Amino acid sequence: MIKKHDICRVASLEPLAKDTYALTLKVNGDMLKYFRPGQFAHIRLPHAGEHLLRRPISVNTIDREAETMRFAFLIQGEGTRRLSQCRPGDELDILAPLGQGFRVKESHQKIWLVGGGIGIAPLLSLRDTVPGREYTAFLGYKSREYAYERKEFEGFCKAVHVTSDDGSIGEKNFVTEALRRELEKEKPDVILSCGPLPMFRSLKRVWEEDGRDVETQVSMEQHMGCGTGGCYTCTCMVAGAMKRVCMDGPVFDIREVKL
Amino acid sequence: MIKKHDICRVASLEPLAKDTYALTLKVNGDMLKYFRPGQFAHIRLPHAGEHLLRRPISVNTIDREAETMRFAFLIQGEGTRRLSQCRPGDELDILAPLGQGFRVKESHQKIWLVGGGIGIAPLLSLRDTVPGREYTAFLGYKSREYAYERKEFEGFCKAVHVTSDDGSIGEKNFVTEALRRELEKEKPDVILSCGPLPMFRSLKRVWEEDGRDVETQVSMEQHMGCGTGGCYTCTCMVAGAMKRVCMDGPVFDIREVKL
Amino acid sequence: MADLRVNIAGVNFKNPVIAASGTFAFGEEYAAFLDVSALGGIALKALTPEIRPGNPPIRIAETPSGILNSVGLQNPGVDAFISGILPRIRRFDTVKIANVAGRTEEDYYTVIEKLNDTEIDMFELNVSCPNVKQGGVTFGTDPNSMAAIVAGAKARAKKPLIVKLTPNVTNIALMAKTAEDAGADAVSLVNTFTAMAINAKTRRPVLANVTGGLSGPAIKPIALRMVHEVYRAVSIPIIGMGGIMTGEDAAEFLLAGASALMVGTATVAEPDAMIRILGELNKFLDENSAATARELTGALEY
Amino acid sequence: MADLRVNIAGVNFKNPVIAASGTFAFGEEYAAFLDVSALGGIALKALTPEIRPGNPPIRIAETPSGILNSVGLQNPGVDAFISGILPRIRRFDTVKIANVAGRTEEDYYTVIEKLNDTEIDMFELNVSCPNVKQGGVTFGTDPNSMAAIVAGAKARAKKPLIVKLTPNVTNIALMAKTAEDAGADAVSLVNTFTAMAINAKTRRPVLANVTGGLSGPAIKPIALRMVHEVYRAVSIPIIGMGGIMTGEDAAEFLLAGASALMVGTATVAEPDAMIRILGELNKFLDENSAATARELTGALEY
Ligand SMILES: Cc1cc2nc3c(=O)[nH]c(=O)nc-3n(C[C@H](O)[C@H](O)[C@H](O)COP(=O)(O)OP(=O)(O)OC[C@H]3O[C@@H](n4cnc5c(N)ncnc54)[C@H](O)[C@@H]3O)c2cc1C
Ligand SMILES: Cc1cc2nc3c(=O)[nH]c(=O)nc-3n(C[C@H](O)[C@H](O)[C@H](O)COP(=O)(O)OP(=O)(O)OC[C@H]3O[C@@H](n4cnc5c(N)ncnc54)[C@H](O)[C@@H]3O)c2cc1C
Ligand SMILES: Cc1cc2nc3c(=O)[nH]c(=O)nc-3n(C[C@H](O)[C@H](O)[C@H](O)COP(=O)(O)O)c2cc1C
Ligand SMILES: Cc1cc2nc3c(=O)[nH]c(=O)nc-3n(C[C@H](O)[C@H](O)[C@H](O)COP(=O)(O)O)c2cc1C
Ligand code: FES
Ligand code: FES
Repeated sequence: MIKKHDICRVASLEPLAKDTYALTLKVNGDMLKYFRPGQFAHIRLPHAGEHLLRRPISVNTIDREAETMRFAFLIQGEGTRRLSQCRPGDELDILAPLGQGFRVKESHQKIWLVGGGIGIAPLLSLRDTVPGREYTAFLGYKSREYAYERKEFEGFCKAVHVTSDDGSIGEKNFVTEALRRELEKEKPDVILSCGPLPMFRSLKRVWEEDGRDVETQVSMEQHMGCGTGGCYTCTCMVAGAMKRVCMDGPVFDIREVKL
Repeated sequence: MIKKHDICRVASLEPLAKDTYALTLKVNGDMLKYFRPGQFAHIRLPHAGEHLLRRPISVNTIDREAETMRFAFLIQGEGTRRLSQCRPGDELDILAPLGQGFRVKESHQKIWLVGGGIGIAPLLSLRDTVPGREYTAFLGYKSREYAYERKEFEGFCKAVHVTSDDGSIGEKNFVTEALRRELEKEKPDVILSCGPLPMFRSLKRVWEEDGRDVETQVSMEQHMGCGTGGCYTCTCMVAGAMKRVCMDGPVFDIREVKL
Repeated sequence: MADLRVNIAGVNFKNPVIAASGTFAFGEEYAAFLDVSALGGIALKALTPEIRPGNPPIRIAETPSGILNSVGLQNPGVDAFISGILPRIRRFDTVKIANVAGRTEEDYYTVIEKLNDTEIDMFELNVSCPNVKQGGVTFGTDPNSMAAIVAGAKARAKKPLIVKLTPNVTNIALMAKTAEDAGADAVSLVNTFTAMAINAKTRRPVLANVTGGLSGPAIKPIALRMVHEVYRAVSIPIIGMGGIMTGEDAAEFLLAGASALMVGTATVAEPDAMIRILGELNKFLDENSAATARELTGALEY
Repeated sequence: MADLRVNIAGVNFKNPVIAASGTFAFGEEYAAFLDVSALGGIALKALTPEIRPGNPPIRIAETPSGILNSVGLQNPGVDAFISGILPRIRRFDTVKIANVAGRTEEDYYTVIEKLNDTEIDMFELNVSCPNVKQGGVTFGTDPNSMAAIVAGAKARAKKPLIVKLTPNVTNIALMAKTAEDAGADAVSLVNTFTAMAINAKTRRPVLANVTGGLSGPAIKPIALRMVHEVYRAVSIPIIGMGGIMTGEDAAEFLLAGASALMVGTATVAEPDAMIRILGELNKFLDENSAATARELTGALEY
């Protein structure tokens, strides 16, 4: 049996931007061996006490040599607040890697990454797992204070388009409008995207209008129980059937998933 | 309003004996000002989470100058286990001092202290609060490994009689039998006692047979809710009425309390 | 600073936070920890015609996010209350609610009649205590008994009558409607859930009484659902409770349909919890642009 | 190493730990986390005659020491189960219990009849799901409907019939006795408590379905009390559940009267929880000099 459930030690916790943190865990080899970009970990809270549910957090980067997994997260409520208080040496109970992740094929040479807010985080894992492709990134931030990891994308992408809601970093625009502009010029082999639902709805419009032939994969969020396919609480409608985000997703084809 | 509810910082936590720890808290002046021996603190667990109830722990020693209160406790379950993991600098939410404590009068010049197991702890607070009396201590331990604070009693008592269940420290005897032997020789002005219920039952027999005229006060334990007199869950029968251990006690007269 | 005032059955409360019966004794003990007059009201410990010793200890147990109690209505009796305690708690400037209990219908009526001409502001008919073998809870689980005792109490009461409902029923909306139809001026819910804790090592129940009443955050989701159901079934005001520990919990009960709140277990855990909850509720209203606590009542959108 | 074997209605279980319906899907998903054949049994996800999409999301919420779910019986339908899933889970050497659900009595009978000649070992009649608007829970709250559907199911079932009871009733002992008298071979309890969570800031229920079912340690004290009450009322075996997270919790349910246990929420929190619980139960029995799990059943002293 692959060891997907383990107690992992916190290697570091650093602030990345306003309310945004990077958590690095020392993990076991099994967790990295079959890891695919877009997969997530299901993290039990420290001193969980009355909090029974884990919190799903996408893998941000991995380091197979150092045997670490890094997560980037935004404080939303009690769970992410507690994670932001971890200290090196603390132990966390995690399930990883979970889900199917992005389905990157040989034919996907020109890959466009479209991320919004904390949804940018999982896209960085492409760098560590699928090197040697031609990447372009579209990163949408709320504002400069919330911007994180832009440098990392610049490190492996041919071009990085940054937008923000208030223009305090990059151009003042929706990230999907920046995408539209580039789609009008050329088409990638695949678009991989992660972000909030309203962004996906805009993305779908842009895709319908300017990218119908481009395979587009979106990574969905849903409130989760088990994370392992057992409880059927994390569903979304995909091609007319209720699918589990944790097991059948979180990545679905934009043509099939109901947004 | 006297500040009886406060967040206090852990000054130190040291092992005293097997499963037995001393916890020293830095407390506010109000908590010490009106402190009487035999009173207790009601301690919220660290990371209390699903644990709603505080744990009552008697005050072991106080230091008015350093503004500290010390507690000695034995690991019984989850609550005391967590307290044993406190580290200096941690914060604890406490209510103190609670209860009536021992009623020491001017006429009580010759005071005999009778303690069993972890019940020995509150008796040491007499040293810090009612100095200048003639003290004799009877300390009953389970065995040498569980023995703690004997030295401290030797420091302020005229005589210290130590017993243990297995004879590994002091004489192999019930502490109440050591008391009986001394009572046959002389009588104190008052006996102050704390220990488990079976010890109190023996104490009562000894008192009936050899000490009927000696005022004897016993400090009772009961499972508690509020600790502040509001919930009436901590009762014991005293002189035919249901009294609250937290507020009317924990110390009661051996003539009145139903053991 | 939102307007926190509420009115229940004609009685004005300076705010909606009321001490739940049985967790605040008669209020006196708490003067050392908080300004009792800052509370909306206090529901006093249950009163019966005669002195009652209650159940034997152990009477309390800790459960995950909850507590079990089996106090069993220990109280000094209504006469001793009137002569000994009431004069001392007169000084608290807050709504005083007498929690009325007993074994028989007559017991309830006796307590009400004795308190009718005192400065007690309201009655809370405790037909829901799970810790007494006879009486009490049966009135609260059977619609016919409920109708009879509420009508009887209403006919005698010279103050507004709140009926406190038990959650240990199949259909709490039906029980609330029954109370309303029989003349209740308000309902309060929930009382505790009958439950038990077992010490596996000793193979014995933790409580001497075997079963007790479960309260605290553990039951909050069920209590919220019940308040919501009752809100849709009756038009008299609802006092909601069950695991309120924070101002946000309080807001949830208002949204579900409560006009005021009672706080029990939180006080057991932290003597001055109600003052903290009041502050948090105030802050919550301000931050969520609500000018009054009243406007939250039943404002759940769905 | 205590003897963990138990027998329920003639079916042998290698140990008393059974996956609770709806929390372990059809078992397959868990092969990555534990040896499914090490479990006493698995209660499969509820099956209805037709495919059902279930309720819209959000379907889960966290509450203090509990969780709320409103899955609403999503399942592929009994035919797709028989042809597609059953052949794949054949390999698990453990007792397979089909959880039978539906809107009408006929729905239940259809599912039973279709499964009668498969390798399913037992039926669990789910008359207690709080997440479906019609059917389901009404059978479980009304004694007459309960008697009718249990008798009907029993007449058709070729395998032992467990009836799963809802805790949302005034008198669960009465419902258990009704099931026993109508022919049930065993009862399992408790299903979830109807409950709700509110997001005070958005003023909306957290669950799209408004209400959901509460499970987990929060309800353990009520579940234990109910198992204890049912144990005194019936003579058929009881499968106990509600918040079992540790081996000691499991022992408490046995002492209260259960012959076997189901574990749901613990698996949601930790996929391999049942294996841990089994180990802890074994250790508990050894340390407390019990040679068998069976001898704990109903051994509460009081
Ligand atoms: C597959 C997946 C990957 C994710 N990756 C990341 C990531 O890399 N970085 C990041 O910051 N966030 C990520 N999220 C969102 C993250 O899980 C939530 O922000 C987090 O669970 C909120 O928990 P909380 O206790 O802080 O907030 P609260 O709002 O207090 O949470 C209450 C409950 O709601 C659930 N919940 C609330 N918001 C969400 C949400 N958006 N999605 C799922 N459950 C939610 C929580 O899990 C919890 O059970 C991801 C979500 C999913 C489903
Ligand atoms: C007035 C008073 C003074 C005390 N002073 C001391 C002291 O100085 N040192 C010390 O070691 N212990 C003392 N105790 C006992 C101490 O409170 C318990 O050992 C402790 O509460 C056990 O908690 P736990 O979580 O470790 O054990 P668990 O057994 O897991 O506790 C479960 C529950 O039972 C309650 N409980 C269990 N045993 C007792 C008990 N004996 N008395 C009251 N409640 C209990 C706990 O508070 C908790 O609510 C005192 C008790 C009282 C009433
Ligand atoms: C220790 C204790 C004693 C109680 N005594 C009474 C009582 O005498 N009368 C009554 O109506 N309710 C009594 N209750 C129930 C509470 O008033 C309240 O209904 C219940 O605890 C739920 O609220 P909570 O979760 O805020 O505690 C008691 C509760 C506790 C915890
Ligand atoms: C996500 C989820 C889905 C459930 N689905 C079902 C179901 O389909 N059929 C059923 O009889 N019970 C269902 N239940 C109830 C459980 O089987 C069990 O009765 C309940 O959760 C109490 O046990 P627990 O506290 O161990 O979870 C479900 C529970 C959960 C948490
Ligand atoms: S979270 Fe349980 S099936 Fe997805
Ligand atoms: S513990 Fe509440 S009255 Fe004593």
